[in-house]
Formats: sequence, C-alpha cells, structure tokens
Amino acid sequence: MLDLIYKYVSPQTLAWLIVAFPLAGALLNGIHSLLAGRFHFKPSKVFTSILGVGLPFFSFAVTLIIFATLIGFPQGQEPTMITGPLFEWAATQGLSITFGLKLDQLSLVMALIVTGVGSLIHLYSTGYMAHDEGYARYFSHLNLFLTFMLLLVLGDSLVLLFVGWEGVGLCSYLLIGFWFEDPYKAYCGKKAFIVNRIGDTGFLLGMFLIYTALAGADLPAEQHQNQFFNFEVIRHFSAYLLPAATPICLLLFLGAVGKSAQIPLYVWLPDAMAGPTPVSALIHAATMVTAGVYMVARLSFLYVMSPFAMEVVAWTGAITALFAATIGLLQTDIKKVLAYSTISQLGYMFLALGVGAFSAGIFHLMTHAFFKALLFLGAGSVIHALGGEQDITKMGGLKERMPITCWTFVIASAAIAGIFPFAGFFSKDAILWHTFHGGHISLWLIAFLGAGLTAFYMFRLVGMVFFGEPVMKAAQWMKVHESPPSMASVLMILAVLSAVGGWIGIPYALGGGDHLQEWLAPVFAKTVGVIEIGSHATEIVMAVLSLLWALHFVILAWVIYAQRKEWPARMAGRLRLLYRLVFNKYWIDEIYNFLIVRPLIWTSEKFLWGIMDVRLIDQFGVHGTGRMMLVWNRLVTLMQTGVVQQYLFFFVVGVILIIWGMLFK
Amino acid sequence: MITLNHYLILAALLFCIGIFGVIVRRNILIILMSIELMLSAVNLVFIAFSRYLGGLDGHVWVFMVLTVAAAEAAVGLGIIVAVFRNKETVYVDEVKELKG
Amino acid sequence: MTDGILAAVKTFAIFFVVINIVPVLIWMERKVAAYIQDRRGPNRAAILGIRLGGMIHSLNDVIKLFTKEDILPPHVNKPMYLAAPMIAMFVATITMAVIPFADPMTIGGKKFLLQIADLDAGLLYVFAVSSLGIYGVLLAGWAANNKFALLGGLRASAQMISYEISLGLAVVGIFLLAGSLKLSDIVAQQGSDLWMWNIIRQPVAFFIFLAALFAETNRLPFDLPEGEAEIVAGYHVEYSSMKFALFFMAEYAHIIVGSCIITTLFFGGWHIPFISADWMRANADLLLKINWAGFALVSILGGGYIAKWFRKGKYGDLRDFEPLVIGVPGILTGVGLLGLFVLFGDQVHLTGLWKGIFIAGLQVSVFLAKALFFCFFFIWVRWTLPRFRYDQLMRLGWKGMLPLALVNILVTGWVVLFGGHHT
Amino acid sequence: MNPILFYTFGGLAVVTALLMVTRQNPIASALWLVVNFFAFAALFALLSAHFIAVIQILLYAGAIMVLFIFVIMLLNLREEEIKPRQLQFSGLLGGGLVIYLIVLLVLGLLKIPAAPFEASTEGFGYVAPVGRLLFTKYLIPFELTSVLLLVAIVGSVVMGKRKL
Repeated sequence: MLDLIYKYVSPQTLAWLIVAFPLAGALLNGIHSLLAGRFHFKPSKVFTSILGVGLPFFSFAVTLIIFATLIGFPQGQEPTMITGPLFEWAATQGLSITFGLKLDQLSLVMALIVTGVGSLIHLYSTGYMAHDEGYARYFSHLNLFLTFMLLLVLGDSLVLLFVGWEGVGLCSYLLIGFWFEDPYKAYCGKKAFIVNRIGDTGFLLGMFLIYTALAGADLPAEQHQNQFFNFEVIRHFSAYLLPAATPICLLLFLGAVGKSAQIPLYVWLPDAMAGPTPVSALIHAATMVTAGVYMVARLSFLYVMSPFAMEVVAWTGAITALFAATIGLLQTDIKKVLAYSTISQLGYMFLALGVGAFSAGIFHLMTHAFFKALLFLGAGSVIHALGGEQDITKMGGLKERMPITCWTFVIASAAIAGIFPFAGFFSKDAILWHTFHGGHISLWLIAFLGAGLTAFYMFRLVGMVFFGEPVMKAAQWMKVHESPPSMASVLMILAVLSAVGGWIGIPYALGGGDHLQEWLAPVFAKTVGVIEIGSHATEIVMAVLSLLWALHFVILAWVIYAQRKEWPARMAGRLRLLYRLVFNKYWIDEIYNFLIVRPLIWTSEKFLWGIMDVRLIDQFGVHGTGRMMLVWNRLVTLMQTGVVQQYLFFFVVGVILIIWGMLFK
Repeated sequence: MITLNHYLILAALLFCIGIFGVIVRRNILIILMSIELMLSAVNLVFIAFSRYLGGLDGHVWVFMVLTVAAAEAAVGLGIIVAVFRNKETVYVDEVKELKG
Repeated sequence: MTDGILAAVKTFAIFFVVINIVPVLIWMERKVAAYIQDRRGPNRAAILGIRLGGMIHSLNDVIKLFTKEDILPPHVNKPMYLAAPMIAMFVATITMAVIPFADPMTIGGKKFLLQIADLDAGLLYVFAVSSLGIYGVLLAGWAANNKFALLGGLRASAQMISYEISLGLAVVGIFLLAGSLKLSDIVAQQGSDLWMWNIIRQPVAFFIFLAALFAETNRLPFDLPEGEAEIVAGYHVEYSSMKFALFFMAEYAHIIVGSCIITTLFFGGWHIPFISADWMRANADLLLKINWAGFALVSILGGGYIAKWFRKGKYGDLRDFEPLVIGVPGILTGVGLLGLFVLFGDQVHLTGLWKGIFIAGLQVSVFLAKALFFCFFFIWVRWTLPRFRYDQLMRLGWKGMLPLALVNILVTGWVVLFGGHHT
Repeated sequence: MNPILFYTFGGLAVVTALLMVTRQNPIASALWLVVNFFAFAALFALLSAHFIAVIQILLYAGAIMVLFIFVIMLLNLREEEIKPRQLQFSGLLGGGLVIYLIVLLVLGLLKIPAAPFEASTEGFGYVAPVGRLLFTKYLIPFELTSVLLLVAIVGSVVMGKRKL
C-alpha cells in the first residue's frame, strides 16, 4: 500500500500536502465567502462543507500515511523525516531562514492530534453551524487555523513555529469574535489577542537571545549555514546556549504561558468561550492552547540545561492546575467550567514538562485533546439542544432527552477525572508518578489535590446537567432533542478515543508497554534524574491511591449535585467569604483591570495621546514638516525665475568654481 | 605639429562660444543652435580622443550624440512652433510661465 | 603633390564635362519636347547657316544670359540673394566627385582612379551633398523677399526633406547587397553580369529611387517649387541673367548627376553587359578594330544620310548647304579611317598606357551612354506626365514610397540573411 | 596632421561660431552655423573620421539646419530687436563670465603635456568598423537610440498638432 503511494509521490511532497490541503480549503472558502459578499449571493453550503471538511480529512489521511511510514522504520534508525527546505524565505548577511518541515515523532503525534481531532470537529461543525450566516467564513477561518497549527507543529525552525504561533493567534481572535456584531464577543477576541501579545513579547525576546548567543559565537559556517533558528542547528549548538539558557527558557516560557493560558496570563481563555463551541473545542481546548506545551517539549534540550527554568515551569503548572480547578468548582456556565478545567489540565502538562517527564506531558496532551474535545462538543450539543442556554443551574435530567450526549459526556468526564481504564487515568497517573518519583513531593501534593478537585467539579457538572430532576418548564423541556447524526457520530468516535486512547501509554508497572514513551523518547533530552523502571510496586500503589482519591470525589460530587441539591447553598452560606472569593474567580480580572488596564488607558489617553501625539508629534512633526516645506518653498521659488539663461549662468559659475578648484588647489 | 591639446582647446573655445550664445541671446532658435554648436564641440573632443587612443568607441558615441541632437532639434522646434502659436514670440524673456 | 595636381585635373575635367553637357541637355529638352508635342522645335539660330539641329540655340542662350543686365532688386537680402544660386550650382556639381566613371587604370604600377575621390562613405556623401541642395532653393526663396518665391522655397524644402528619406531608404537594400557604401564597391559587386545588376535585383528600390530623384531635382511631375501656373516661377522669380542661368544650369546638372548615380547604383556603372573588364583587357586589339571599323562605317553612312538632304533652293541662302557641310566631312573621315584600318589594322597592338586609356575611354563612353539615356528619360517624363497636387505629393512620399522602401529593406535583409549573400 | 589645414578650418569654425551667436538675423545665424558645421566636418576628416564627417554634414547641415531654417521661415522671423537695458547688462555679465571660463579652460589645457597623435591605421574611421562596433559592443545603446527617436517622433507630432 505504502509502496504503491510512494511510487507516485515522494514522502516530502506528502509532507507538504499536509499543510497545503487546509490552506487550499481556507483560500477557496475565503474567496467563496468574499465573492458571496461582493456579489450578493448566498454561499453554497454544499461546496463549503465538502471543501471545508474534506480537505482536513485528506490532510489527516496523509498524516496517517506518513505516520505509517515512520512506524515502519527499522529498529535503531531514528524515524525522522525532515523535508528539504521548500525555499529560502529570508536571507540576510548573518541570517538565513528557510521554509522547511520537520516530521519527527513529536511533531507527527501533534499533527495526528491536530488533523484527527480537527477533522472531527470540522465534521461536527457542519451540524452545529448549519444555520449560521457566516458558514463559509467560519470554515475558511477554521481551515486557516488548521494550516497555521500544522505549520506550528511541523515547522523546522523557531521562526516557522512562530509564524504558526501568531497565525493560530490570529485565527483564535477571528473565531472568538466570530459573531462580532456582539460587542462583548468582539471584546473577548480582542482580550485574547492582547494577552497573547504579552506572552509573544517574551517569545520574541527569547528568539533574539538565541540568535545573539549563536550568531555571536563564531560557529563553523558550513554546519549552520546561518540558519540559526533551525531546530537542528539550535540543538547541535545548544552547548553555546548554556550561559543564556535560563533567560532564554524563561522568556520562551512566557510565550508559552500566554498561549497556553497559565498563571498569570490565563485570563483570556475563559473569555474565549464567546466563540462558537466547536471553536472552543478545537482551539481553546484540544490544539492551540497546547502549542506552549509543544514548544517547551520541542525545546526540551534547552530546558534541561536550566534547572531553574524547569522549576519555574513545574511550579507554574502545578499552581495553575490547582488554582483553576478551585475556580472551576463554583462556575455555573457550562463552558466556563470546561475552560477552567482546560487551564487546569494544561497546568498538569506543564508540571510534567517541568519535572522532566516530557513524554508524559505529551501523552496527557493527547488524551486531553480527545476528552476535552469531547466535553466541549458534548457541551455544544447541550447548548445546541437548549437553544443557546449555557447556565447549568437551569439544566438537569437531560439524560432522558439526549442519551448519546449524556453517556459520551460521562465517559469523557471519567477520563478527565482519571477513572480506570479511561484515557485520562493513564496520562494523569504518569504525570503524578513522575512528579512523585522525581522527588517533587510538594508539587505532587498540589497536583494530587488538584486531581481530586478535577474529579469533583467534572461530576458536579455531569450531575447538574444530565442527572437529577429537570428544572426547566415543560414546554421547553419538550423541545430538547438529541443532536443530528453529524454531531452525534463525532461524539461517539471521540468517546471511543477517550476510552481507549490512553492504552498506548500503559506503563510497564501495569503490564503495558509504554509505547508512546518509547516512541517519543529519542526526541527528548534526558533529564538529570532519569526515571528508572523497577519500583513497580510503588507505582501500582500510587495509581490505586489516585484512582481511589478520584473516585471518592466523583461519588461526593454525584451525591451532592445529583441527590442533595440543597447542600451547596448551605455550604456557601457557611463559608461566605471563601465562596465569594472563589465564585468571583479571586477577582483576578478586576485586579488586572485596576493595576494594569486602567493605568495603561489613562497614560495612553492623557499622556501619549494628549501630550505626545497632539502636542509634540502633530505640532512639530506633522504640521512642522509642512511649515518647514512652506518656508523652504518660498526660498527655493526665488531661484526659479523661469529664465533658462539664468540657470545656465549659475551652471557656468559652478563649472568655473570646479575648474578653479582643479587648477589652483 | 598639431597635438591633441590643440583640438581640445579648439573644442573648449567652440563650446564656450556656444555657452555664450545660450546665455546672451534671447531668440530661442539661436539658443537651440548654440546648443547644437556645443554638442558639436563635444563631438570634436570625442573624435580627437578616439584618434589619439586609436579606438573607434568615440565614433560610436558621436553617433549617439548626433542621434540625440536630431531628436532634440525635432522636439525643440516642435515646442518652439507651439509656443509661437500661443504667444506670438520666440524670445525667452517673454516666456516665463515656469516662474516659481 | 602629384596627387593634388591629379585631383585638380580630374576635378576640372569632370566639371568641364558636366558644364558642357548642360547645353546639350537643354537642346535635347527642347527637341524632345517638340517631337513629343508633334512640332519641330528650335531651328532658327544658325552660324553661317549651320544650325546643328537647333543646337546653336543653346549657344545663343548662353551668350544672351552672359550679356544680359545683372539686376539686383532693391528689396532683397543681398548676401543671401547672391549666395543662393552659387550654392545651388556648387552643390549640384560636387556630387560628381565620388562617381566612378571607369575601372581604375594602372599606370606604371600605380593605381589611377577615374574618379575624384573614392570615399569609404561615398553613398553617404552623395546624400549629404544632395541634402544640401535645399539651401540654394530655400535661400533664394527667402532672400528674394517675394511671397511667391518664399512659397516656392518652402514647398521645395518640404518636398526635398520628405523625398530625401525615401531616396536614402531605397538604396539601403543596395548597400545591404554590396556590403559597402563605397560606390566603386557597389559597381564592382554588380559586375558585368546583367543578372547581378541592381535594376534586376532591386527593382522596387529602383522605382522608389527614380521617383524620389525626380522630386529632388524639382522636375516634373514634382516641380511644385517652380510651378509657373501657381506661383509664377517659384523660388527664382526674382532672378535674372547669369544668376538665373546658374539655377537653370543647376537643374540640368542635377539631372546629369542623378543619371550618373542611377547608372552607378542600378545599371552596373561602366560595365558592359556580359563583357567583363578582364576580357576587354585581354582582347583590347579586337575591340579597337571593331570600334575603328564600326566608327568608320557609321561615319560614312551617317554622312551620306545627312548629305542626301541637300536640295538646292530650299531656303535660297546659306542654310541650303548645311547638309553638305556636315555630311561630306563625315563621309571623308569615314573613308579615311577605313583606309587607315585596311592599311595598318593588323599592325596595331595596344600596350601599356594606350591600352589602359583605350579601355577607360570605352568604359567612360558606356557610362556616359547610360547616363545620357537617363537624361533623356528625365526629359521624356517631364513632357509626358502632369504635375502633382501638393497634398498628393506628400501622400505619395510619406504614405506610399516610405513604407514601400521600408518593406523593401526588410525583404532584402531577409534575403541577405537567409540567402547567404553575406559579404 | 597638416597644421595649415587645422588652423584654417579651426579658425573658420571659431569665426563662424562667433558670427553665428552675434548675428541679429536668425537666418544669417543659421547659415553661419551651417558653414561652421562644414568646418567641423573638415576637422573630423583631418582626424581620419570620414564617416563621422559625412554624417555631420548629412545630419546637421542637411537635416537639422534645414529644419531650423524652415521653422524660421515659417515663423517669418525678422531681425532681433535690440534688448531692453537690463538684459544688455546681463548679457554683458554673461559674456564676461564666458570669457573668464575660456581663459580658465585654456589655461588648464595648456598645463597638460602635449600629446601628439600617432599615425592612424588603414581603415580607421571607416563605416564598416564603426558599424561593427555599433552592432556588437554598443548594441543596446544603439537600439535604445531607436526608442529615443521614436519618442522624439511622437513628441514632435503631438506638439505639432493643433488639436489632438
């Protein structure tokens, strides 16, 4: 089969096709949409759907082919395929940037997640967005997002990664503000964009630092050919980065913090829920937000050089995990709960990276993509069914009306809560085990607590939405219906993935082969405290412990929110202050508003605009230039008499002066 | 014996006479003729150097200059006729439309 | 130094020939005009009853113009008024400088050109000089301070500028074929093979050139500068006596020059068809004998023919004896030559200088014969075709002949490029 | 390099140039310029540039100057009237300036060591070598002149038209 394919196309071409397919979709749909707007016709839904869904699926298929190819590599030979640079993108004296792809184990896993989950969500969107005005525009943006995301994960240089990084940021902005007629939603898009920019500043500075460190080091030119941002080059010369490793890693991590919504830059993610739900599922849960994780994993060889940076990553992740989990406990908006859950889970991934368990982080990234996408899509299904209702206090008992959604949602919740044998159990357990085993007991404690809270708030959600008695009026209740097949089928596929997706990473202790770990290992740098395989007993004990801990919270949540609905109110009354603190998300947004946003606006308006711009630049710069021109003009017009002979006269005077200079110097 | 310097001085003289014509005369036709004279003086330098150096490149450039002179005369006379049609004069001091 | 003297002699000789052909041409014009118009033409002026078919009339004209009062009108611009006819005549004759009349003779191992100057850019020289011809007309028209003259001058300059372009472009094909601008090269390239003559190889160029030449000489059908029905006499309306004569001579000199150029460019110059110069040199004696005998026979027969016209009492005065005066010496000369030929014909062997002179003389005669035919052609056309209107003239020049000449260049270029005629 | 010929034609060129710029009558100016061009042609011929000499006559004397005279006649220009006073002053100033320029130039050129000519080679300045150079080394400038001429043709036609 593979031989047949490679008879006609080279692997390199195939690799490019992965990116090219969604790009083609984006362009075609975009043009379609633009033409429709220009010439006032209704964009064809069939055309848009076939292109918008078909091309990502093609992309997925191509990724699978390449994956199969790489799997088939003989033992010992590193299954890496770097496609040759397509073209030189920018070249200066000391820097050359080529446009090339790098397909190795890590990027391929990412590409599979992106195209696989992405394609499913595209399919789902055909149902969810069926009645929307901007159908073609939506798919154009979504395809464009896929393009950039693939570029991000497949790019062979930091610059290309950054292109994808910014590109997905742009698409995120476009899609959050997809319904831009609503000022709040447009505001949310803006907020996401600006907060991300803060992180990107750090990212850029980190890149510059890498360049200065490498370009200033007088390296053999034939080995790097000025491609200082190429991953291979950076890796090859990483020793030269040692002195600057800590600032570089921290700055790059700032970018990751922004993109992956970690403390303190997580504030945009909950607001990003303003976009269509499939967008939340794809971008703000499954793919884009994991870009930071991918970046840190990709540059693992850099991070291991700076233990301090690793500490920072780990602690940031752990605190975010717990902090977001506590906020998630009391949220009443179904998507907000999931948003905070996403932040929390991303925290776990960073924790894994921070303690050096890179493959565990990627493993969790993968399982998380499955179940979080499923959760969001399930939530979308519910919202769709309820006609846009998002408040979980007004739901309940939906199990009766939409069984498929309900049970897939339960599977996903079990997965995220870490219930055996669903996907999340293995990945989360791997993180916890590596944290514990790496000697980070305090981190482990925080993560362990967070894991319990995760189980609690997830089943609180399940309980409040799908179980118990319905609270809505009968008329409305009768309208609730199961989602169309296009959506339901996606839910089921993802449910299967959430259930079994973790099995490729079953550790040796539990009788598995830890395939993912094996597969990814060559990509990552070895951390200082190498994990030995051997203490299987401890590992099993830990796993059982965390399972019991999660189950305990599941049951607790179940009891409280499905059976004893009066308990939460009573608890809130008793812990009034704490309740208000958590319910209002620790007033973080307000604090930011007070400390940063308002001073910034004040300075901009009063000083930068009122004084700098109007007084200085306008008066001296803009108008001043004009006035200077007028003055000069008057002087110069004196010379333009219109009498050619005078011009020649002056010309001759000049010639005489020159000859004078030559004769009598 | 006649040397290159003789030719150069002769060309300089003729060129300056051309300049004199351009500066002093009011009749635009004569100004144009003076310019042709200047061009010819330059041609003389070209030819003299070409002869001195033994190459024919100077001849080629004279050829180019002649082409330019012909084009200049055609366009210049066209302008003069047009100006005369509008202003009934060929004196440059009476045509000052381009005054700043 | 000898070169200088030789050049001066040649210049003088050629000028002399041209000046002396002019009266002949004038006579020819009158006679041809007369016969075309079915009348006798001039036949009154006579010296001792000898009229030479009216040729004495031309002599009369010359004397008249020389002795006429030289009027200088008061309203003219004097220097230019005087300069104009000189320029006209000067320009008309100096073109002859580059025309090769015969094969170069070799005298004592030294080459002797029957041509004043064999310029490398000979053809360009011809055009350069002919383009100067405008000055005479233009200045005459302007200096006369007469509106008819000015109109004539303006017409002349516009016409000459317009047709000069066609004139120049027509011959581009010729020097593409010859690969040279030297007139002697062009003649040599045509050779004595009739099929190599440019009249065969460049017929289009020939007709364009011919028409443009008519315009350049201001002859009918392009004589608008002096169209007497419209602007009296055009540019020379204010001229009289010898100054007028100069214009008059310049016109005929132009015709001669033009005929010489046509002969050179299109009709193989001094070549005799199918008889190459080498063959002539090898068989000089035979040619001499043929010529000798032929000339003798022609003299006898011609003299006899003319003498037969004698009839006593036709006029009742000296004119009655004119045929005898011409005819009898002709017969006697012929008989004498024949006798000499019979006596010494076998013993004559041309060698060295004499041979060269004989061959050159033969070639010059051939050249002149061809040229005179074209002079006749000019006159023939003049009395056959009507005058163009001014707009027709311009349309023909710019829209007819110019594009045709360009197409001719293009086609010739292709043929030269692909036909392997590279030189 | 005959000194007599050089001084004859050089002197002729200078004198006719001076006459050209000082004549009141534009036709006289033009005619003196024609004579001047003949002197130039003779100087070119002295420098063995026969082709250029002929071209000089053909183009300048035969075409350009005819155009000038034609235009002068067309506009029916008469003698130039005497200039206003301030223009006379500026003319004087310009004349002085030019004379000074001449003095400077001649002084400068006299400083240069004399550079005698060598004997010219056979065929120097003939049409064929110049043409060969035109179509090989200077092909692009040569072709560009055709564009220049086209522009000039279009320009003069446009200006010559009363109404487009």
